[in-house]
Amino acid sequence: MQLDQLYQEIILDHYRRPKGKGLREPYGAEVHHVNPTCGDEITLRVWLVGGVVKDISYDGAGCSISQAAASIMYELLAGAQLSTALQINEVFVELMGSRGKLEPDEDLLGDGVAFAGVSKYPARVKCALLPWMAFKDAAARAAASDEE
Amino acid sequence: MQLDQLYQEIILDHYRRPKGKGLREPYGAEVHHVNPTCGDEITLRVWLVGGVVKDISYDGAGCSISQAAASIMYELLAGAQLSTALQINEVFVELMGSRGKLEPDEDLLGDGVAFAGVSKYPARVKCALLPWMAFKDAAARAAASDEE
Amino acid sequence: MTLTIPAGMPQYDDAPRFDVEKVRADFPIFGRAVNGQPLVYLDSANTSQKPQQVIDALAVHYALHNANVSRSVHTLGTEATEAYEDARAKIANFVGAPSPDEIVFVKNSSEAINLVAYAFSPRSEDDRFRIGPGDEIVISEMEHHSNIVPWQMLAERTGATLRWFGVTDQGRLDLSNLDELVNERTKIVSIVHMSNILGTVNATSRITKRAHEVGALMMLDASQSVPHLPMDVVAYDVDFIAFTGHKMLGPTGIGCLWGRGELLNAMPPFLGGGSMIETVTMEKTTYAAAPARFEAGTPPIAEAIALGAAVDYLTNLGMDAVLWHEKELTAYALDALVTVPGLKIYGPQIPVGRGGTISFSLGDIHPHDVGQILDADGVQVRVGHHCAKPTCARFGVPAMTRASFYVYTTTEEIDALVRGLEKVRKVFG
Amino acid sequence: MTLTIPAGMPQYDDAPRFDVEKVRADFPIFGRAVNGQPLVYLDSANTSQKPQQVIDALAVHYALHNANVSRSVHTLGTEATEAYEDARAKIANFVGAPSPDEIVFVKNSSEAINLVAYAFSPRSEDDRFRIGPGDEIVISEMEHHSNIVPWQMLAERTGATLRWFGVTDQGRLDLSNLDELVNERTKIVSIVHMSNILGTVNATSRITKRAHEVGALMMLDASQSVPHLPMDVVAYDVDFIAFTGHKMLGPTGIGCLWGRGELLNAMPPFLGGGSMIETVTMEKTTYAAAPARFEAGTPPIAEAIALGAAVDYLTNLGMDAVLWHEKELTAYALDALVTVPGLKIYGPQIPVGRGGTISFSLGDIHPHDVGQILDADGVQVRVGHHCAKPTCARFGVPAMTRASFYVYTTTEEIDALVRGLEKVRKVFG
Ligand SMILES: Cc1ncc(COP(=O)(O)O)c(C=O)c1O
Ligand SMILES: Cc1ncc(COP(=O)(O)O)c(C=O)c1O
Repeated sequence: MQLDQLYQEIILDHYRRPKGKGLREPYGAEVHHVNPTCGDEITLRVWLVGGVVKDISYDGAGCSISQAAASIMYELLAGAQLSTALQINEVFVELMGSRGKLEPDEDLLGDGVAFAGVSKYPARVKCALLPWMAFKDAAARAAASDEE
Repeated sequence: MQLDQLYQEIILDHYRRPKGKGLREPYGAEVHHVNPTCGDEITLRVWLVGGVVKDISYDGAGCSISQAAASIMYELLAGAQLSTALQINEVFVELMGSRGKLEPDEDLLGDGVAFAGVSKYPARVKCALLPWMAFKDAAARAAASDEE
Repeated sequence: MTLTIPAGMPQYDDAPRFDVEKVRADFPIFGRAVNGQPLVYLDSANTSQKPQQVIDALAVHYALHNANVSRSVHTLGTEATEAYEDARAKIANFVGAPSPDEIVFVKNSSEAINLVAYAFSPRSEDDRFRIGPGDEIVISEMEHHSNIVPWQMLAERTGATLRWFGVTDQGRLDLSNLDELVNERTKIVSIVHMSNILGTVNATSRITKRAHEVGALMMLDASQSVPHLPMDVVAYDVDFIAFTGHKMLGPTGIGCLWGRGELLNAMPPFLGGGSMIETVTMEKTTYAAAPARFEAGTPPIAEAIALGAAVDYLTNLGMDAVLWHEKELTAYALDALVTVPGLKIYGPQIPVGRGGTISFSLGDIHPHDVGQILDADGVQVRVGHHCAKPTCARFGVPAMTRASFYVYTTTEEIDALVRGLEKVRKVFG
Repeated sequence: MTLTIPAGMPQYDDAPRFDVEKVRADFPIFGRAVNGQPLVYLDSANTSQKPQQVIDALAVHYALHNANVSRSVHTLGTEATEAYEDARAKIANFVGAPSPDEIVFVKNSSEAINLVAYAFSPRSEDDRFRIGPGDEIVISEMEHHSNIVPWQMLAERTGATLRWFGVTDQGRLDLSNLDELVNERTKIVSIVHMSNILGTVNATSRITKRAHEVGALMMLDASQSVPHLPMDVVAYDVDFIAFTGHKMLGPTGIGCLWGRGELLNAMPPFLGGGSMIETVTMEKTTYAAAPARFEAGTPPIAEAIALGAAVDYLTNLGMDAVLWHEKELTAYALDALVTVPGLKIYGPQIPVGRGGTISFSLGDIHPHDVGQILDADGVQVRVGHHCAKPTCARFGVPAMTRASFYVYTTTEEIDALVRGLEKVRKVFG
């Protein structure tokens, strides 16, 4: 196993200095997701205004991979159009299912390309997906109440 | 496998011309026993008077081994003292558990010695024991109401 | 009787085939003798023999990849988890399940049926699983005990009524009262797909249609059909099927429940424990989605992987070829058995709408005695009530003798059976 | 800390021993590498590795003696039935059961516990198993989910109340409120014998005494103790124990419930189906005596036989020797782990009243990350909640890292763990 494929510098940086962490107001929807096999948890809030992701705020307990995934997700999706955010979400999920066989799209994923290595470790894919799945869920709920 | 150890002439004779078969009155207790693995059944009645087994009558569906066992049992136990009958019963049960390693007591068991061969076939031991177990059960119940 | 097929229908030569001698070479047990005779194994409806490929799958797993699943980040655990989930996907594919998540690993068919029966209760939040006095459960008179007792127990627990289809003299389901039997009060219909005693393969579409018409669920006990014919749960349009590893070249200790995903996720958990939870506090537990919800504790890991290998083996042969192989054997055997004086077959007498499982009596000779004499010649048949006492009762006998075939069975083995039966007649005639 | 034993007590040199290198040679998996490193398997509390003897028992059974049990008169069926029942007798003997009929084969520990939980109902004819609102069930805060969820489900079904012992800071059961907690309303007390997360071996006699005093039944979840120490159900004076094959050198797909014969026969059936019946009509079924009553359908035949081989293997080593081997390893590991800066052990810190299962945290580093770095060096530990979320919650952490030992574990492997932890600190420090 090449550990450095998994624990790339980018990932460790985001883990040590997570972006956007902490629960903030206002928000349109809050969700709580759990990884039942390891017990990791995330609480995540999404604030949508007129189809724009105004804020994503989150807190929880998790390993370096899930923490870094949340931080990178915040960087990529906060401030984006919801449709773009969901598209990036989809591309990220696809990357995580690729078992290291997909060339990641740096334009779309930014620092997220560092996760290409994670996709080779099936046991860790769920860690990386935890915040992204929570976002998808929260965004759908927030969209339902986004009035504009 | 030596089939002729299992299907000795004595056994086949008793099977073809069973002694004492049919349900008769009077009787002190009636029991119904089943071999759950193969579905064989026996209904058996015991008539006890003053500690003597006056009659054993029986009917049921079963293979040659269980039918012959009932017939031989009738010959040996009907008319005997209950205590003797139970003693013979015990010796027969012991023989059936012997896996062919016991020299059977001809004085006590009469034609029953033919069953030494059956004890080598674990799957058939239950067949041979069906009527003997039914007798033990019925005798205990009949004894409870044997007023003398 | 010989099997003639009208022109225009697929002929035997068009049928997919495999080389039975090559198949037999994969099964180490055929190298052994029984009572000094070559083994003639005619008891596959009871349990099948195992090819070396399946035995090796077990041995290799334990020797090189053994670990618990779904719980570890370590390499062994990851290997074991992937192999376990790959097996689930293979098996899903084998029965045409739309998603691997619709396959629940259980210990045998019996557990699968019990799992569904225990999902019904008076407290159910989902109307489809709410049951009580006045509600009805429908089975048939040709069921294996494993598709009778769980429903009797459910009826007893809840006050619901158990009802059943009768069986015709030809050994077919009597559907004449279908519309009355399956009605607005019916909650579930659970029917054997292929009878383990009569060999009948039941045509299910009328029953399924009627069940769904009245809003009842439809389950097939496919323990005897999944091993022997191509199964497609979507085409059959049923809600649940149960099947069992050991009858389809796989190991003991594993069976499967397939259920429509939406239904499985509407069902309450059955066994509680590790791996079926989402989160646990001392006060309250929330449950994982199916299939995990129904897989409490350490599952049959090696068994699932080996069942995957068995499914590979069958897929390689082709289930169409398996079906044809057994159809030919059945036609041959029916022809051969009627030549034995005093022999009476229970169940369909023609090789149509039936599988390669034939039960019979031989005059008044008790099946135990038949089986014993055959065993002396190495011929292994099952005798007794075959866990289907009501079917025996329907035909007025306490027990039957049964010969059953599988991918490795040959016509020579059927000849050996017929020769053995002649010997039985001599000893007991 | 080193283990010192007062003079007059048995000294280490008196202790029964075995040659761990010879033991390792029996386990083929130690021939493989993980990530280019020798395999260091420290996850035996999750599942144990298997000796060649057990793998061979499976392979030989399938290759030569495979048949269904209890149903055939044929030779293969007789061989399989005898091997299956012999295994039951061996296992009964291994735990000191007075009769083989007191061993019920199930699929894992979880099923065994559920089986007992489902025996309780408001409809029970036997007072001991009748339960409803006002009645109480007692467990503890250090249980595996498999000894929590079945009782929560029972409480929910019946309106009974679930109560539990707390856990002290040292990771021991808090018995200070024993007399209040276990009282006239208590129907059953079910307690883990050895914790799979803290390693604690619970002293059970005070609890058992109190349970019986108030007329409650007493069950031990012995999943982690039967593999690691001599068990005698009569000496422990309990009513039920549950244990599981895969943690004691045996295969997956099999576990055992031991229960007092009289109790088992007072319990209603759980799963309905073939082989658990006495007689069946469509209207009514009567049930066989235990253990058959609880073994519906085809049981894990090969698995039982292989578990018998595992028990032979352990008996050959001697369970006293197994206990001492693990005591020495535990003492060594506790000494070694406290040298790692930032490492905190959960559970007893001394090698007394505990087994060879040690859970810990390493500063703020998440167990997932600890496990991953260790895996890169071939060291396999478990990380997560260990199916004991309430215990994690009790100690204020969502997850722990756990190393656990067995008969094949060496002190060199513990050294490899400690080296690996240094590396973890470097990457995440
Ligand atoms: C203490 C304890 N109880 C119960 C279980 C459940 O055993 P199984 O997974 O074999 O059902 C385990 C292991 O997973 C355990 O460690
Ligand atoms: C038709 C049918 N249903 C159910 C079963 C039960 O399967 P198992 O014994 O694997 O639970 C069997 C076989 O025994 C069967 O033939």
